[in-house]
Amino acid sequence: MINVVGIVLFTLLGATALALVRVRNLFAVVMLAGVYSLLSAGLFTVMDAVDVAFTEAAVGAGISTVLFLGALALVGHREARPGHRPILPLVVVAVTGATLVYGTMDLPGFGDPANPVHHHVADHYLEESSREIGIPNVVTSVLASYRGYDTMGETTVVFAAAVGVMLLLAGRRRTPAPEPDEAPAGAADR
Amino acid sequence: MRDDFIVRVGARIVTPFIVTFALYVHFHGDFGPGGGFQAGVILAAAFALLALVYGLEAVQRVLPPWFARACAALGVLIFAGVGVVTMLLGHNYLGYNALAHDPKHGQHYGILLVEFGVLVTVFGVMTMVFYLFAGRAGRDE
Amino acid sequence: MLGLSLALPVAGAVSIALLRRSPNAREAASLLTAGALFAIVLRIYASVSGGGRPSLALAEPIPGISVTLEAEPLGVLFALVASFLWIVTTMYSIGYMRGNRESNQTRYYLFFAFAIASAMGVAFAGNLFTLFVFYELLSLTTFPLVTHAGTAKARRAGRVYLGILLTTSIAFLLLAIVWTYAVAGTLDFRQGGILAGEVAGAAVPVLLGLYVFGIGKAAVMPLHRWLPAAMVAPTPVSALLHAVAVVKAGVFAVLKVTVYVFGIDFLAEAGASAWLTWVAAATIILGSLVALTKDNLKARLAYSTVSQLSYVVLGAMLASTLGVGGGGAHIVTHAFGKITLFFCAGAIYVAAHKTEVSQMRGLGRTMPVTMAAFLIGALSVVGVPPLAGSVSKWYLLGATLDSGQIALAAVLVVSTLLNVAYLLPIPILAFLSKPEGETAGGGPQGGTVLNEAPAWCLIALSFVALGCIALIFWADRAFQLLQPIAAAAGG
Amino acid sequence: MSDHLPVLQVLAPLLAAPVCALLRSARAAGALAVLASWATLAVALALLGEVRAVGVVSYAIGDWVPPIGIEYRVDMVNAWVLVIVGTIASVVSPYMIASVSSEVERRRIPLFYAAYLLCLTGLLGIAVTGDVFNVFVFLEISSLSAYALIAMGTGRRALTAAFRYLVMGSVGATFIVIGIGLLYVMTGSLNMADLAVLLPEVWDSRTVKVAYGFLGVGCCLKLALFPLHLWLPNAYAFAPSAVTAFLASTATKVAVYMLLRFFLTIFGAPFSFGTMALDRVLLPLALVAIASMSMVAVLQVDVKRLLAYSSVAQIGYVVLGLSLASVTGLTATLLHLFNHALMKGALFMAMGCVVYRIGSAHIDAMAGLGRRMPWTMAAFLVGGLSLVGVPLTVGFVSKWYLILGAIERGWWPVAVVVLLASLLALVYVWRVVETAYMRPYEGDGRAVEAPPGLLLPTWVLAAASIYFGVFAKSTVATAEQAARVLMSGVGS
Repeated sequence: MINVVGIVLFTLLGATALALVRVRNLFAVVMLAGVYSLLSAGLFTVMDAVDVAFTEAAVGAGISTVLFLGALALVGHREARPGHRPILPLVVVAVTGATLVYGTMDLPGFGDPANPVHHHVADHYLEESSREIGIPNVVTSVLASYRGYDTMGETTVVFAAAVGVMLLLAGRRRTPAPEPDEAPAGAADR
Repeated sequence: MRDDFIVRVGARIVTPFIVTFALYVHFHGDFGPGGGFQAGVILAAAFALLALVYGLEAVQRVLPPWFARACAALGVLIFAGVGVVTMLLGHNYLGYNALAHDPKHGQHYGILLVEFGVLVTVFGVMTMVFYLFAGRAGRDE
Repeated sequence: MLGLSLALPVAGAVSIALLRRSPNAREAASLLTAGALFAIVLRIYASVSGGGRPSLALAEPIPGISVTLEAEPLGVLFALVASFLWIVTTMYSIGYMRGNRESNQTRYYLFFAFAIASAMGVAFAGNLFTLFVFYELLSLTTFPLVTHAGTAKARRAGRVYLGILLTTSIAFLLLAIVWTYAVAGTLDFRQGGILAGEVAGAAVPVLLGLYVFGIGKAAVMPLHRWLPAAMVAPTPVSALLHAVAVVKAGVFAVLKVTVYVFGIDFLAEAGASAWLTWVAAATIILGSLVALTKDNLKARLAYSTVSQLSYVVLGAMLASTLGVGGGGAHIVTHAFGKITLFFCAGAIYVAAHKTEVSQMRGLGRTMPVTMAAFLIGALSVVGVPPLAGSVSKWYLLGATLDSGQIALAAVLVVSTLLNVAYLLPIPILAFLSKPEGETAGGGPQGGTVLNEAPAWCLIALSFVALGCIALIFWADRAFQLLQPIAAAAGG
Repeated sequence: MSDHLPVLQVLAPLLAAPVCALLRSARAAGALAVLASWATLAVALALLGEVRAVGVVSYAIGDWVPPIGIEYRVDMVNAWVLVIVGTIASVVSPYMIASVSSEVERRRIPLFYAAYLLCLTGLLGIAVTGDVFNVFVFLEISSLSAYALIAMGTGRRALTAAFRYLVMGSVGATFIVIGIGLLYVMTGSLNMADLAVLLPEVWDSRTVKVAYGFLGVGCCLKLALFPLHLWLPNAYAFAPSAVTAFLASTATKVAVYMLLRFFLTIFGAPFSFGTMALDRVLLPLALVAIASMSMVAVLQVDVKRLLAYSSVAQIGYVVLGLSLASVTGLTATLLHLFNHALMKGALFMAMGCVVYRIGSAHIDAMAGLGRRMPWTMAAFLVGGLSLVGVPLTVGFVSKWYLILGAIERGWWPVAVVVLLASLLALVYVWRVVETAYMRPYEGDGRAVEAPPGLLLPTWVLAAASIYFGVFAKSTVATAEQAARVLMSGVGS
């Protein structure tokens, strides 16, 4: 049963990804991206990674879509046709994909209890978490305590992103005077 | 959208629930899926919804941009600050056991505090970024 | 002492920079430093000729490889020549630079002093690395001098100058040094060399070739182009390049590498230098032939230098006591001969603004002192006894015969004839033919006005001309000084 | 507090960054940035001292014993990298105060410092950690802030350059995280030392080899190894001067460190040079990078771009040292990380002085600056000579070990390529030097000596690139020890 759901979700995911690449209307792209996130969230749920699914849904399908729409309001709805044929990127993507597939062939089977991921440190987390930390959700105890420092790093990543956006957008007011964008671009850049 | 009665009322009704849900997600993180990150996003989404419906100015009167910016920075400081406190208490960085006599309590406080830091930052950042995009769009058109 | 020999010119340079507002004080400082430096080098000479080997470690940039100064006979000889000729060249410069109203005189004296400091470093280098460091510094500090004029032509010449010197030194010399270090584990100059037993077979001639061509300052063909190009420089700079420091540093480095890195015995055994003797021989002949075709006096002298330098290289490559001694002596004698010629060329330019050989008819009447000095210098370079040049040439000739290389001896003889052909016509033209513009049949015009160069120039050039004569008494001394190094090597 | 040195290393800039973002005053933010940078250097030096004294320093964050928790683990290698980053940060940050005021809008300056501090945090975090996922987290911090910093350059092209860097950088980061993920799947561990123990058991699996490839490509994108360098020239050319100087001297260096860590500590030299033939893969790339990028640099008319291409070529030297697969080669690599940071920092900062005064880095604009801005151009000359590898400069020292390493392996052509490329360096440096010193000044009198706030930091690096060229004993000794640690696998 789970396999069937998984296969359906994956198929939809693939179709959405292809559509994302093909569609030129950015509005549709944003919507499709939201769909993509939602589908991934579904997949994560199927894989029993509810925390990840939750985050994906909230961020990927939720706030990102709003922000994308905000950006669309600035840049318009249609993507300009790329000036060149994307042969090289296609080759790169194909090679990368093939390599990944090749690499996964030696992967331990999904959900196999003998996997290294389920032992080593994971054993410790599962067995000792309630004693050492005392909260039922092991995911939280890993994220906030065992590997809390990573979470702090991620918080800083989010903050860094905000600093970047603020630097770029804050206060760069457009003057009604003739745009210096096109005309002396070269001269201004020197 | 501002003039649409149904949307206005709808938003008004939904918002408290969203905020409550966010808080639930935050505090329930110890037991089920969720935590500061998701809560921050949901909280920010509440304000985004309000801004879409009632206009940016109205929301910014309640939640000024400088406040969002301050939140973004303060959250990081809260998180990192917890680590500094544990260090000052003689433990290693982020060694929550230092926060209380009973290690379990210490861990609990620590997790609560740092998750709060995450919430504050994520909420501040998301709101701030939304403000910036929305604000610019408003100016351009 | 050794440290002082480096510090003094640098201090001189600093005081020159500080005194830039007052030309007189600046030049006085320059002269004073030069004099003091010579005194110091004399004391080092005294200590070395007494068998001492003073040394001084300055720094150790890379573990196992240090910047170390050490005085040994060959180096002292070079230092003596360079520091003595610095005094004379400074005197000459004062006359020349003022007489020509050159701009940027402070920069000129400043870098001149730096160049001398570098030359001292080359002379007293205690190991290959130190030699390399100061060799490169010498290239860099002489660059502003070569391009002194600042014109497009000077810039081009500067590019050739620095281009060839740095290219060869980085591409060949540095490679050779690293190679040496990789096989020998040291870069120290040692009596008898450090490479014996460490390399063998075809690697030896290749490595030696890297050294000889890597030391571009020795101007072995086909890497000689920088020397004629650098002729755009003011004449005292040419003197510095040709006689005092630069090319001499080159051939000196070749000698040092031969003696202290390979060791004469090792080289002779390996027969690694045979092919290079022929390169040197070719340079000797070709340089002279090209000199014959040049009408521009300085260009002719430049090619003469190219040819003469290879005498020293030839001496080194013969890998015998006599060869090395003769090469060392030739550094000294050629320095005096060539500096005389250059001083004269400069004096002619300052006083009469003539640069071409064909313009010098009858110049002996208006500039008798200069042309007399030129004659002496020319004879010395040709090697006419009893002038200084004859001594070193004699040793070199002996060395070729000693090693049974009749053909090489023939090269030296032919070259001497060529020297005569391209040098002697100039004084002959100056003294025996009539000045331009004078009608062939016209009698003596009574008052031929003397038109000599500024006094400073005259003093300097007479001084070195006399040196060419006096040196005959000293040349043997130089050879004696060099005996121990070659002798200890068992040659 | 000395027990906490490893974490303090990151904490100083990390705490200062949000504070900067809260501040309104540009001056206060600048002062804080400088203080944090200096604190960074102080901690880095203390750490280096401690590593020298006691060997590996390990710090368990959150009191969780590794591999349960995240470990900070400092040995000779990263202590060295931390000192490099700290040195550059503490020199560039005062320079930033003087230069940024002319390039960035005043209201944005506190945020600018926040971004700078975040970038510093990220770089230090990558270098200090002993946990592979933590590497990725801090890589993100440094990358995001670096994109923003580059976009702050004047002119629209800074934006496109930053965007391009963002795309390529994100691809690189994704590759790295895929690699990390695969390693985790195969071993169940994220701790580097732990991984080094666990990996030999699964060396034969395709997954590990693919992980190796992904990590390698990801790192090479970040360190701009030819032909993955395309983002770099424009990013360096259009970023604000201080940012260019900072990133050119630190970001690629840390990426190289990351590569060394992944390949030599986690996978180990036997696997890298044996099974994966890393040396044979990297050698041609390094040689082509050195030769072709030096040639491209010769053709540039914008001096900042020229220096940027030269940086790509210099990265070739660094990678070449690695591909020599010997202690000598790695010594050269590690030395060059430091030495190149010094000289390229000095060069970019000197160019920053020029841009500050005349608003252009075009080579024709340099005419006559040798007289108009003597100190600036003298610093450029020093840095340039070092780039060429003239003896008694730092450039010579690293080149020496590189050539020695090549000869030790009997790779003569490699030695020759290195030497010939130095000549190309001579050509492109000398073009600028000659223009500055030999051509007359033609400008409108704006070109006067740069203010001391810019000049002093520039000269600190210029002087350092001579000092450590003359007294290279300590740097060589440190680099050599670090190289031994790398060759022997996990430091002990």
